[in-house]
Amino acid sequence: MLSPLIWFPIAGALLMACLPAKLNTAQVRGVALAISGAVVLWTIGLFTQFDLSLAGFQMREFMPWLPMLGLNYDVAVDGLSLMMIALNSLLTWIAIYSSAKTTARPRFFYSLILLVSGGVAGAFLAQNLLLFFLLFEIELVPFYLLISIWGGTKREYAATKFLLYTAIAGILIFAAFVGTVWLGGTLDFSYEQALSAQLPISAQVVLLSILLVGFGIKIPLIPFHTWLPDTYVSASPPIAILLGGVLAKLGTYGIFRFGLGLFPEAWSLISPFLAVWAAASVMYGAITAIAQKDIKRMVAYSSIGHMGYVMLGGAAFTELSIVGAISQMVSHGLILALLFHLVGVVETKVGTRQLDQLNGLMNPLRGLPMMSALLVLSGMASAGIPGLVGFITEFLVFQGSYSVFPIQTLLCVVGTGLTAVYFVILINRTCFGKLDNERAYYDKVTGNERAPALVLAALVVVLGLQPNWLVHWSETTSRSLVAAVPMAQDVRIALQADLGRLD
Amino acid sequence: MVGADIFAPNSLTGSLTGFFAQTSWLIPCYPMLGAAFSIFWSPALIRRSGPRPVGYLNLLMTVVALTHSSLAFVAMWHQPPQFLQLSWLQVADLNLTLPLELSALTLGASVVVTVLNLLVQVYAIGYLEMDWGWGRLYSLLALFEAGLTALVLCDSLFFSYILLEILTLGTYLIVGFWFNQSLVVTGARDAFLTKRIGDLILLMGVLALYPLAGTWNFSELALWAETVPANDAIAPLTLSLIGVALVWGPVSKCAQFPLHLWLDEAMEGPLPTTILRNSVVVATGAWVLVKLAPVILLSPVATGMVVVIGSVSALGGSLIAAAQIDIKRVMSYLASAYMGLIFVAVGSAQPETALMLVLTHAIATALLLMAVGSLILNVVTQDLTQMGGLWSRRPITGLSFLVGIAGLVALPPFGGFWALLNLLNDLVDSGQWWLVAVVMVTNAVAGFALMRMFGLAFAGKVTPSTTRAAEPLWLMVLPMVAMAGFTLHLPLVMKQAELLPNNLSLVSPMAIGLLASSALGLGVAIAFYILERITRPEKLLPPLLNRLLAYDFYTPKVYQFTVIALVDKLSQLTDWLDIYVVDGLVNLVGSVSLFGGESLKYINTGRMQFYVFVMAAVSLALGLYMSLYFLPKLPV
Amino acid sequence: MPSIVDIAVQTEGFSTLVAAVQAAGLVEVLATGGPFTVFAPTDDAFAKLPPGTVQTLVDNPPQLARILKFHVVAGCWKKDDLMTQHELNSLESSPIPIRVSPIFEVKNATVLAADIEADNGIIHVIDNVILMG
Amino acid sequence: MITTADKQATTSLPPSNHEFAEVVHRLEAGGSMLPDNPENLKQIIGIYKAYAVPMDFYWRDLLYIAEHVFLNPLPAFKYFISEKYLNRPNAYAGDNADLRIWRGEADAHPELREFMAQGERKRKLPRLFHHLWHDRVNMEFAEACMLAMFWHEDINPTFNAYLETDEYRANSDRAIRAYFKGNPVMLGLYKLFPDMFLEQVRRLSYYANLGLFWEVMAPVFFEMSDLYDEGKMTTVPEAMDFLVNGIFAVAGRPIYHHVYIDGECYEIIPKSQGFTWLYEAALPYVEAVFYRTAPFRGTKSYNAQAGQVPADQKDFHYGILYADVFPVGSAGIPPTLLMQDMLHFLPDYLIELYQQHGRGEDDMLVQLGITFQRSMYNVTSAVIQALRTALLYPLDDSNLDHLRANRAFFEQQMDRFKRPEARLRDIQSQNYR
Repeated sequence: MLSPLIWFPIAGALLMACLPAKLNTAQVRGVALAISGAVVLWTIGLFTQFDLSLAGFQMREFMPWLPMLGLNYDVAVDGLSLMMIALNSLLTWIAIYSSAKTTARPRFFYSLILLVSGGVAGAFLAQNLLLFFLLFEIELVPFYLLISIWGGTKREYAATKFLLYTAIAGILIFAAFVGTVWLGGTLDFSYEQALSAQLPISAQVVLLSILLVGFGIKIPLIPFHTWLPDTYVSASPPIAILLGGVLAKLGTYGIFRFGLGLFPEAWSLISPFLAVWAAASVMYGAITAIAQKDIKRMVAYSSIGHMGYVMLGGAAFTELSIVGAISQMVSHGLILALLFHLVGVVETKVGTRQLDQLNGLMNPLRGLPMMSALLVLSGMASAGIPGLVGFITEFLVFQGSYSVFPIQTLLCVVGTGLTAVYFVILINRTCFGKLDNERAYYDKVTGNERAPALVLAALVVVLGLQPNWLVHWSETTSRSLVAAVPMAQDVRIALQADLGRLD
Repeated sequence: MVGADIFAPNSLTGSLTGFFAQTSWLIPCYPMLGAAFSIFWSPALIRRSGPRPVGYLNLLMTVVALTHSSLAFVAMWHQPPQFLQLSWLQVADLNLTLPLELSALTLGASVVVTVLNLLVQVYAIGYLEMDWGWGRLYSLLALFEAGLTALVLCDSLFFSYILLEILTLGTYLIVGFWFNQSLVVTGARDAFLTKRIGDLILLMGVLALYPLAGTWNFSELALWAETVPANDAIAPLTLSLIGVALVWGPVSKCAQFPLHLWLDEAMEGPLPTTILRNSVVVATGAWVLVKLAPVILLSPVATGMVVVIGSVSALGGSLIAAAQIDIKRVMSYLASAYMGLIFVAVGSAQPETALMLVLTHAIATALLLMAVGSLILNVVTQDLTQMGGLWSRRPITGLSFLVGIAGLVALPPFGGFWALLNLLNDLVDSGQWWLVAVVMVTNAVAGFALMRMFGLAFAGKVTPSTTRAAEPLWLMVLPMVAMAGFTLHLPLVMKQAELLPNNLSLVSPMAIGLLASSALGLGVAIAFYILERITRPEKLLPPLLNRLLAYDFYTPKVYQFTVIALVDKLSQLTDWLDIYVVDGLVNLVGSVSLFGGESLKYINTGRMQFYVFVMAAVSLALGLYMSLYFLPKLPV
Repeated sequence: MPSIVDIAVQTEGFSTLVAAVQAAGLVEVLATGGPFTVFAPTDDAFAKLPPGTVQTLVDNPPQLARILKFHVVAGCWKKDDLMTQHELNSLESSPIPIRVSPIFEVKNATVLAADIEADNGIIHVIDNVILMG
Repeated sequence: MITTADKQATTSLPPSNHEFAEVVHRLEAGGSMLPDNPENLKQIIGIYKAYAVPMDFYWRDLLYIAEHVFLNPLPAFKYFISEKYLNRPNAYAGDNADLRIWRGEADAHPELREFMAQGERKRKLPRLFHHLWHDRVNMEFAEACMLAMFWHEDINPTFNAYLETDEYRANSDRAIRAYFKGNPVMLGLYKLFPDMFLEQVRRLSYYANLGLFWEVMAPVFFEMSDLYDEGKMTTVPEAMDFLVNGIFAVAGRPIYHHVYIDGECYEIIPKSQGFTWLYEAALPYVEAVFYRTAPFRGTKSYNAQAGQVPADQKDFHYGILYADVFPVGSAGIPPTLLMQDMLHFLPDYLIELYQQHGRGEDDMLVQLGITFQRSMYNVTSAVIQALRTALLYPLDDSNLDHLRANRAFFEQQMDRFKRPEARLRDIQSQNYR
């Protein structure tokens, strides 16, 4: 049931690579769409098979690979993975759909995207630390190419920056994994082995910290975020969608799965740091976004802020906050993808992303009315207006975290206020105002540009009105995650003992 | 009590009308349906025909909603409130079910809302007959109708918050209706952000309240509030903080100082929406405040704040209104003023009186604004100084105007009088004399402002703008006249609804004092602007004071130099930090390139290793920092 | 001495004017009333007007009368009397600008023959039909 | 016959150094403000035709309202014009016209009848349905033009003066009493507030005024369209000259207001008042509608403190010559109603033209709006030339002072287009679509 999610896209990628060269971009794009479409359908099938009552992993698939290294092909899914898989499959399809029909070197482009999609899916399913790490690293190079070949201005710079940051992140994560296994005294990298490993808390803390920095770069959390604006802005819209919608989630997923999952005691110990860190990210991202003049950059910074909510939910690790955080990953993925797509359309039509040049796009005949309407919708969703998916997920995080970290939570609430500020700036300058008679001869928006936006918008609204369909999948998983984490004070006692033993 | 016999003979309940009560949750759905269908008339979809069908469709839906709420109202008349539960979201330990309170009060409120919507939508057909944006306008009007009816029916703080937020978005969109116009754009922005600030502070209160009270249902909150003083488990500070937080939502909704400016700017929106906004939408804040009164009254700090903010808004609002030359802005500041009085009522523990004021104010304001609209539509200006001498040719509008004034200012036997008298009596009983003064003065100044507006428009000399002025289209006159009818009959309705306490009498000192204050305000204005015996007050007042009032105490400037400046500068700062410091620290090379402005290639330069080194170092540093405490004791 | 109308009728080249005056029913006034100063457009002047102009006017006497009244001023105004005058008020009530030097002009018309005396007024012959505004 | 087009501007005047010197010289050469090229000609003639069809409804309905609906307090059906008025012979078309300008028939234009019967849905449905479906002529626009003429009180002095006379008061009094005969309520109201009713009648007089004005313009435009189709109208100046001649031909047409109450005619403004088409209708119309009107609420704030709307009516410049057409179709942009009306009746060659530019079908309203702007600059040119003919001197006048006077007149007219929002600059280029 699971392997196809990984191998079908990768096989598809190979297929794309050896498509006859005479096919034009549109046709190649069509093939890619078909493949990713199939993956989406398969994912839906997966949902039908998923057993909500099971707390642990299900549909496990195991195959020995390099046992001596403790590396095995070992995949399984739980509520957390399921959500991430769904996001990955959907956004891959969206990204391909939103890619221009005129993309240069299409076969290469689409095969890379499919490759990435498969790799990421694998990472989300991996039950083996080494396997996860490999798949995590796999997507690095394709993305480097996707950015540096099809990107916009300053793409080499951005691509390299992305490459280096992710590489560093990889190194740290690898270090942490090895450390865990090594201190655990085995050579088995399998997840449950790591789970069962009894590490002294101090060691846990160190490993967790390294892990946090590693994934923190990926998410990114401040101050490791500076690769993000450059990368997101330079990347073409579909790539930006994948980067922001899916790749960033690898970071939070990793933190939840390996940080919270493997080092619960340490987690409960340093969670106050995390909460502060999260709140700082939220505020920082929001405030910096306000100053941006380039709408794509603005959206990029908004992403930093929103990942902060996820971290807050994780830090609080109440059942509610974890469910909220997981749902927030999904909703942020959907909304960000929608925003990047719309920004992309605006840029192709109007030819600029500068706030001071954009205006009046809401005008029904000479503007981009539907895109503007959806821009308003997505902006408001991101700003957490009720009735849209952004609100309920953020609210669950807040409600879940407030009892644990009231101050940080309230700071994040302020963050949503600031989010509203910059999105209103964006909407006012872009959609409202009068058209510039010199420039307002824009092409009309094609159905191909509309469709993905409409799909995402529909999801944003439907899941906003009926959040049950979003939150229930991860409920049991969150419960078990939280159950594993002891109360902070117990940990401190244990810690004293542990340290005492050392003296 | 004749009314009781006419309404809801008990035999009926449980039967057909009972069914209507049970299905009251449908009431907000009708307008939403209309709004949804409006999409089919969006300019992108219709090319060959016009958008008007949207208007008729939504009108129909409003009629349906009105009929349903009236039937339900009849069913619930003299019945104990019933509660419906609609489960929405159940996750982890959180169970969000939407409780609806079905009572004569809530259903009566929804009848008022739907009636106003009906009239406004008819009015809009006339007022916006030249407009092509009907699709957006009517769907948004429907959204407001749905939101308002849902709000009055819903019995949960959490869902009220949700509805308020949605209405905030609605305000943004409906004020931004004429988005091609610059002031509209800024007005929409400020309205949205101001209301959002309030919403979020309210949200903080909502978050904080739940762990303590364990519920968001107003009715249960009221019960909880009674038990609180008994157990001193909760620190008064916490209660005060929560109370204060809960108050700020209503403060922004009701355009109270210091969050009042948005209402002024929202006047850029089309007038029919203004009617709705000033009469009922701002009142949503008051409604929620009333519902929250038990919780807020727990904390003297919060209560005090309510009273102070209310008084300041009442006095300041009415004074500013008296100095405006823009006819719509007179109304906007009067709305703030009357909401202020409502705040005072809540703060002095008179929720019933507050609701009564909400009702009388809504009806009278709606009428006044309809009259204003019928004026400005064909004198082609909102500038009072360019109007005059309209009475003989615009008597219907003029009369409606006068009726509106009578309904708003305390003039017996009209609604406003009884509401204010109620308020005063309680204030006197509780010996809060300075509040008595506030109410009296506000009433007098408001009377002055209104009569001044009337005088400037209808009395005096004919101006070029008013040389040619005929009553407008019947589609505007008709709702206006109907509204005037309501205003005139409101006292009877109130009597029938037993809103008027029996102890009210006209000979009590308070009644006379109140009457005197109205007479004073109106009289002075008449002397100034209708008889024109005395030179205009703006000549008598010191110019500074005059400007201070005319420009709303320069609140825009104040905002500019405080909040806005702060956020702006802060964002500039962080942006700078982000580019030059953070990025610079984390990668010096990057910073070099950003200073240099041109992009650079790391590959095949020696910088690469150095760059990696810096990266690693920083990451390590943070890792160390986070595990500093444990590092020395590592078991390795 | 003949009246304004008589002169117009007797003189060559005023047939259109005469017809118009009759159509407008102003004969009586111009024959007996007065004294008037009449700026009399020649037939050529009327001919200069685009086709249909005169026809429509003739079909609508009141309107025609109004145009004609614009050519008539109360009182006797000889060229010499007009030296100091910059404009005269016509019977139609709108003013007629007058210039005497270098050449005798009435609005945008030039006077072909000035100071033709009638017993109830003065006639100045002009080469354009003058119009209000 | 005035044919200014083939005349040469005399070279004895030094070139003008006005901002719009080029245009001034063109006018002096007997040209139009709109550059003369085949595409402009095609555009303006096509739009004249598309404009004339709804105009044929406008004038009939305006007169129907002024003469029959009169003071109906609930005129819900004022746009449901009676068959009688659809058949009412246009005074300038048909066999027994006072002056036959259009060779076509005198009753309602066939395309108009078809549209009224079937609408754009191309289905024979009850009139009420078409009305509610907004598949109809936007009569509101015509009324807005009327209101513009009505409200700008300084542009029609003679006519307005008469509206204040006792004679007018007496005339309307008779009509009002007759109309409300046996209706004590309204008669009572009339007793209480006579001025309210009187003001309504004044507005109705303007209904009649505008109706009579447009009754002329419709056949003029139809004839131009026919001439173009027959290849007899080949340049923009020719089109302008045709308008100039038209203006003169009907200048003397009486402007009046009659009301018909159960068969009897009440002359509120009798023809004998001598009000003429040129002075009491055409010129005020051009001033009120082309130049002034009132700011669209979607583009200007009425906030008194913002001061975006000038205090003096003379400073109003929001007419079609100044309007920004790009936002057409969105909220608060009244011209959309007219553009929509013309959209139904575009000749094929214009549709073809619009398909080739911009978004084709999607922004046709804007494209035809800009065409309309061009065409109205041509009409305004005709008015300017007509005034020049009436009040000043021939273009080929030998007297230099006369030419100077002409130049001064033209330049003074152009001064009104110096305002930044004026579109005279834009229409000089074909890229403005």
